[in-house]
Amino acid sequence: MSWLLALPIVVPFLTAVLAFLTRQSPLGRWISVAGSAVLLFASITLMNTVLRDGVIAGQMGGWAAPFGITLVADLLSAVMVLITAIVAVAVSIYAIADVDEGMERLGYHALFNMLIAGVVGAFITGDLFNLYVWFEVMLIASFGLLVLGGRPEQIDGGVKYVALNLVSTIMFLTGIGLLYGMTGTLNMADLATAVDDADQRLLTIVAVLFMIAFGVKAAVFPLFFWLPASYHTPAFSVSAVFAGLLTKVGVYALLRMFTLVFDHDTAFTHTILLWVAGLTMVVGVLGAAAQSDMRKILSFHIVSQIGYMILGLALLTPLAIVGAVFYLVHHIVVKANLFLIAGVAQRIAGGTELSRIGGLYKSAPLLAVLFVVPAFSLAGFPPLSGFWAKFLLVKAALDVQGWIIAGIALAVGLLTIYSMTKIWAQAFWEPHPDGIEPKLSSLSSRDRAAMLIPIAGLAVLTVIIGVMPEPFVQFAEASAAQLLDPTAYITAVLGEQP
Amino acid sequence: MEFLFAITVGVMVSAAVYLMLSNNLLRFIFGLVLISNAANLTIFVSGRLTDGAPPLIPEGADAPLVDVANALPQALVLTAIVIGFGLFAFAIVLVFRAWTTLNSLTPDDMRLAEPEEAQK
Amino acid sequence: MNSVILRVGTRYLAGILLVFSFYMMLRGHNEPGGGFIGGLTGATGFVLYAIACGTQDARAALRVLPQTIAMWGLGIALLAGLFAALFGDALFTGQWLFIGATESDKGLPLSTVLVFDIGVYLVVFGSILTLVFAMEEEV
Amino acid sequence: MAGGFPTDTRGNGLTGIVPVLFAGAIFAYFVSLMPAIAANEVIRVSIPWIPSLGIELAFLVDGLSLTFSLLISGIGTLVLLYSNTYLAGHPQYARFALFLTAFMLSMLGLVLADDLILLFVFWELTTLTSYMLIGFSHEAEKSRRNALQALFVTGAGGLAFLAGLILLAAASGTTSISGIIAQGNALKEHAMYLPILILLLAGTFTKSAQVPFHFWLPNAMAAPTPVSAFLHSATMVKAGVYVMARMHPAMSGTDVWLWTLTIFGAVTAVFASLLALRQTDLKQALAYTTLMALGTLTLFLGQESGYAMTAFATFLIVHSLYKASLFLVVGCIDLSTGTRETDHLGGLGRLMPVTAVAAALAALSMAGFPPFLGFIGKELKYAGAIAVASEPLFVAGAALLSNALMLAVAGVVAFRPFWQGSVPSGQAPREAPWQMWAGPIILASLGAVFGIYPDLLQVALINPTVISLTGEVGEAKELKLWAGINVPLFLSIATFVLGLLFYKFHVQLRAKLEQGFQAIPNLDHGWDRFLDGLKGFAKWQTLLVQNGKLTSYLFATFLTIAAGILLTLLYTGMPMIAVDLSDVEWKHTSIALLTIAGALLALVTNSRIAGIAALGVVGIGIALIFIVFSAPDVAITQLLVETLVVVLVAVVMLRLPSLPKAEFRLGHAALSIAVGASVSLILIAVVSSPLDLRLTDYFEATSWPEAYGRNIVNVILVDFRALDTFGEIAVVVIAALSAYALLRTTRKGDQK
Repeated sequence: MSWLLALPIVVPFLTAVLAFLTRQSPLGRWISVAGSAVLLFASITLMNTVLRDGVIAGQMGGWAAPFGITLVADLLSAVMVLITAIVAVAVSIYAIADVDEGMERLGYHALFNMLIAGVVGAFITGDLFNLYVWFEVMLIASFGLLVLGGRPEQIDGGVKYVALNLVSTIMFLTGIGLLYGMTGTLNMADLATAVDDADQRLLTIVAVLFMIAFGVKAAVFPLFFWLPASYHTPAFSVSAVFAGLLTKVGVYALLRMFTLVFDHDTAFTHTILLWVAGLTMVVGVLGAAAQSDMRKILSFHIVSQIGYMILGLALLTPLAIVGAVFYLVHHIVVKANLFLIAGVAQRIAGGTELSRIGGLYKSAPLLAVLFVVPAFSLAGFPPLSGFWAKFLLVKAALDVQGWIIAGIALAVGLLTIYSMTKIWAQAFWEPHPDGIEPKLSSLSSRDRAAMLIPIAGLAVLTVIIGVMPEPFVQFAEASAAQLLDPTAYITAVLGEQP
Repeated sequence: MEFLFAITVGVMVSAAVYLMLSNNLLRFIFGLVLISNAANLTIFVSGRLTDGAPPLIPEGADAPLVDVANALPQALVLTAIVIGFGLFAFAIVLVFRAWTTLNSLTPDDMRLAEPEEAQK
Repeated sequence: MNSVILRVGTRYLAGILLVFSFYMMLRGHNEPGGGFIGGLTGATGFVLYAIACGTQDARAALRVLPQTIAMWGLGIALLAGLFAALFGDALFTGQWLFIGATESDKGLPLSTVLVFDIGVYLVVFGSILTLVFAMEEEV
Repeated sequence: MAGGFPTDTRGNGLTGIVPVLFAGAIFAYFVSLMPAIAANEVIRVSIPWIPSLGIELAFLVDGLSLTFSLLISGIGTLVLLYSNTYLAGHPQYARFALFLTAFMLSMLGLVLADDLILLFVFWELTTLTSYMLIGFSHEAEKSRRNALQALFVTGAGGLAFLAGLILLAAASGTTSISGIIAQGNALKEHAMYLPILILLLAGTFTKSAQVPFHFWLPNAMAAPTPVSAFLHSATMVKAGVYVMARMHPAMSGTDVWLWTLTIFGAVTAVFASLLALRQTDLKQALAYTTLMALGTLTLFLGQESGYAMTAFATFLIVHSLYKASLFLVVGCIDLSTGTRETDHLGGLGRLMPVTAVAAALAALSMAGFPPFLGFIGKELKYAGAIAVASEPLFVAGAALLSNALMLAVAGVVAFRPFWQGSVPSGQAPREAPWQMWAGPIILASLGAVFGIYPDLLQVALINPTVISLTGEVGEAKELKLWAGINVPLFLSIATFVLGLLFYKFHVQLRAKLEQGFQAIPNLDHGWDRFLDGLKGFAKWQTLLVQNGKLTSYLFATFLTIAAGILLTLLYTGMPMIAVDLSDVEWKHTSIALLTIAGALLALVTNSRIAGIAALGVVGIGIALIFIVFSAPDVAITQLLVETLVVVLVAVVMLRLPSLPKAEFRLGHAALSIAVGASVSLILIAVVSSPLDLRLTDYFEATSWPEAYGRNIVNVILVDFRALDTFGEIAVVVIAALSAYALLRTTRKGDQK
């Protein structure tokens, strides 16, 4: 059982080591693809086991919780690991076409797999300090990937990204120290009960500290600046994996900590989250409306969409959490895909700045189809995945008479449509300003396959979630039930409590 | 005595924040070093302070014979120091790189990723 | 720095530091020390060497790329953790072999925990040198 | 397009034919359902879709949905046939046919859906597919703008609609539409009735282009003409009308329903008729008559009487037939002559006789002359209007005015180009190929056939539809050409007289209208201003929050931290704090002071060297704290790391410019102090209560017996928490690799 939990962390690390040692040859990229495939296999097995047996926990080093480090997977963790693996497979294939040999020699594949390892570790650990460690693994790997290539705007974006994320990291570390000082434990399941004995006033303050630290990671208002400052600068595979996964780790951490540990004064903490959710949605989507570069638009939309997920957490009803979980999964697939598509647009049309490209609809209809699916899913058009995600959250808000927040969520959806059609109208419909006709056939057949297969795969997934949402909704329901009643989680980690 | 060092932490954090806000990457680095140290010290102080009793088990004994210092925060701080060093090393190289590429150490003047004309 | 004496001196000093660093690592389980402190000490030796004789010489003396050493270290540390799988234990469960153990004495302990600490040593050693060499060469 | 008809009238091969056959088969299928529906049966199929949300893939065929389905698939078939020639050889015809077919299917799904959410799915699909169709000539700026406008306006309504549907489902406890209708008056008495109504109408009014949301519809003319024909006759704009009709049994009968629909409908009908007369472009004129029809249909739905319902059902069919027909005729004229301007057209009747006949038949139906179905529709309209108990004059007046204007427009569109004036020089019009006149002729003839034999329609469609609308059998009124000498007949006569007058003086009227409308704000320009305003606001806001300056970002972040902690403190009240200074020795104080001094020196210095030295002092101070408080491993590590830090800073610093003189900033200082003070305060509060040492106790007890190590800290690192340490060394490796990569790409970059 414990190996089932350990494997999703071990596999990408082993892949990273092997890919680094073979970085001078093309073997490295195939090792990366193979490693991602094994990770996918491991995470499917993990998911199956969690579906069958409920929450599972493994004590690393064989030391009983709460003394050693516990890895634990409930449905949320399992699905996050699974979706991470899916993105990893997609991006590692895409990288064959997107990442040049210079970047490979500098260890792109190693950094990429370490990033995946950090993300998976963050999703699967049941120990707060260990969560910090995985955050750092992820963070430092993202630093490296962000500036790999060394173009000046990457450095500029990198400075802002690094500076603000370091502040968040240090806040998180400080918070862990303080929480340990109050409870004497680091195990998250143990914390869930240990916080009851702590000074509740102090606990609320520390909760806010964690909220801010995770808020930076999740890129919520008013802490998101690093994201639009940097996400449009690195290689496309990198920004795809960032866009899909990194902020979600912050959302995951919020979701985990604010259902498991910090649920003592939800009237206060979750009201703050509600405000944050509303402001994040609005500010993010307006930010997107102001942009004219495909990747910048998409970056601001990440911010806006994070607001939806926080909304689910803030409302804290079963349906709202269902919506948040559904949104989380849907958004990773869709957003990573849109960045991958932007990469293709860059390659064949010569950029991502909307005023300088065009004509993709006419001469690259396949790409147009592949764009329409995630773009209109993001905008919440049925029957694509994003519609159900939004539907669940709006319904959850209306169910608790949250008229204003429901109105905001809907209006933001409209502005999302606006941005997506802006990309569509300018990059796809409008003729190319230089009169060229961008064609997919201008790519080598290897590059074409490497880029389009992952895009098509993710698009198919989006459609499947949209057309057959029932299993996903059921899953999200089960997952929300586990989050709202953490008894099973705590029992799995600590055993039966007296 | 935890009180004393809690105040020390506060002063370090204040100085660090001010330095980080100074719009100069070198001062930012100074602030970063200070605030990392402050965070480590926070963990250490949170685990309570014990003077003169390292958490070692003497030969022949199965457990420490006296009340020794709390070992767990020490291990955490050790990990945090090393991680902090890793982050710092990258940050200083990045600052160096920013200087050689952008020829500036004032981050507010770095407008390549978010150019001003695009926002007008 | 063209002083021959300095160069010869540093060479010896580096050797001593290297030996001392192993000692620091090995004693770590029972007394202050350990892989990290050991690795840092060992790296310091080579840093001095590089400062005195140039990174070219230091790289030559090292024979292997420092980042490769670091990555091997990570691999070794991981394998130390994976070793437990052979015995059906969880990741990073310590596996011990006591050579010549008697009733009163546990003998010479060999363990995956030690292997792990060696991994830590190599990572720290390799990483610091990667960083310092590159900085020396660029700056 | 000005080059006349396509020379190759075979169309687009299989790509052209298959969709026609497909749509035809669907039409045939719905025809086969007619006997059952005529016998007042209701066919319902449902399979579970999302059981956990109670959403089903449920479809229902009754009078209302069958009427719509027949119109959609029938007109769809003819439009596809027409398009195949109209766009023969167009390089993107496959996409066109795909979108048009998808649009048709979405529309069918919409009218057949018996589940609120399923209905919304199709609702949005019609929005999406129509967006693709309106923007079909995508290389023209205008097409893109108008497509976006349609999408945005109907999309905005659609979101309100969604909220309404969610509330409706919550209020009824089911998403099944037939289930909701079966609940009778329950909905009208529900506390949420009014919000639900407003939200639903927001959706239907935008989709059905009621004033003041009407401006997108004439712009949707940017689509190729067959698309306009389809959009305006049976689909898209009728979707809103359909939903109001569908919800009629459950929601009508209240005052707000009555007045909202009546007023919006009447205003739209009159306003649109006036606008229609003003147009000189045939397509635009027709577009505004669509608005008039939609207004009229909405007006009827406001009522409850059997007359109004029968009139609704009849006019729905009448309008679809003549509107599709006329649009297709306009397409023929356009291709044939290269223009759609009334002033540049004339004398086409002899050159395009078949088209002219089709146009005439359709126009007569539109104008409401006997023996056309339009006449019956108009009679029923007046009968329905008079049946309105509350304000018959208002409703009948609005109907009279709009009908008369309609007659005039029918003349302008379908009479004048064919039978007045002569062909202007430079045009060489000829008859359209059969694929293009077949549709108009068939549709226009049906208007005459049903007019002469109204019973055909009565039994098959009108009666079942009225049952759907009222929920009761036997409410439908009889369709007949001659209803005796009664008020509607007089009104009809008045309509003819007034209408002919309007037609005769339409050129003069147009000029007057032109002046009149100058005074009314143009919502189409308003749209541009709205969009500009939105962009401007977005830019302003983004410039405010995302200004590209790291210092602002950091300031905001730290401000959030300080405000977050301090405001929370206000909310919670001060936590318990115990200050115990009894065990402080002078060495503790001096180490603390040393560290503080180092930090302050780093703060104030303008010298790089002093800064590095200050960091060194802080590092040593911290190391001393670790030594004094029994942490030898940490102390050694701290010293080694601190040395490296100082070395790295020093190495890099040599290459960097010296520090600028520090400027004092009060705001920064206040914020810094606030952050520092809050951290201190929390830390003091944390250490004020005793620490639970269970973990440490366990480590002390098991470190040697079970993990064979005497240095507890090291045992924790390599055994108890080995996974942390593994992650930690991974960070070190990655940091080294990343820094290395960063330095190496520098060199590569510099070489360029």
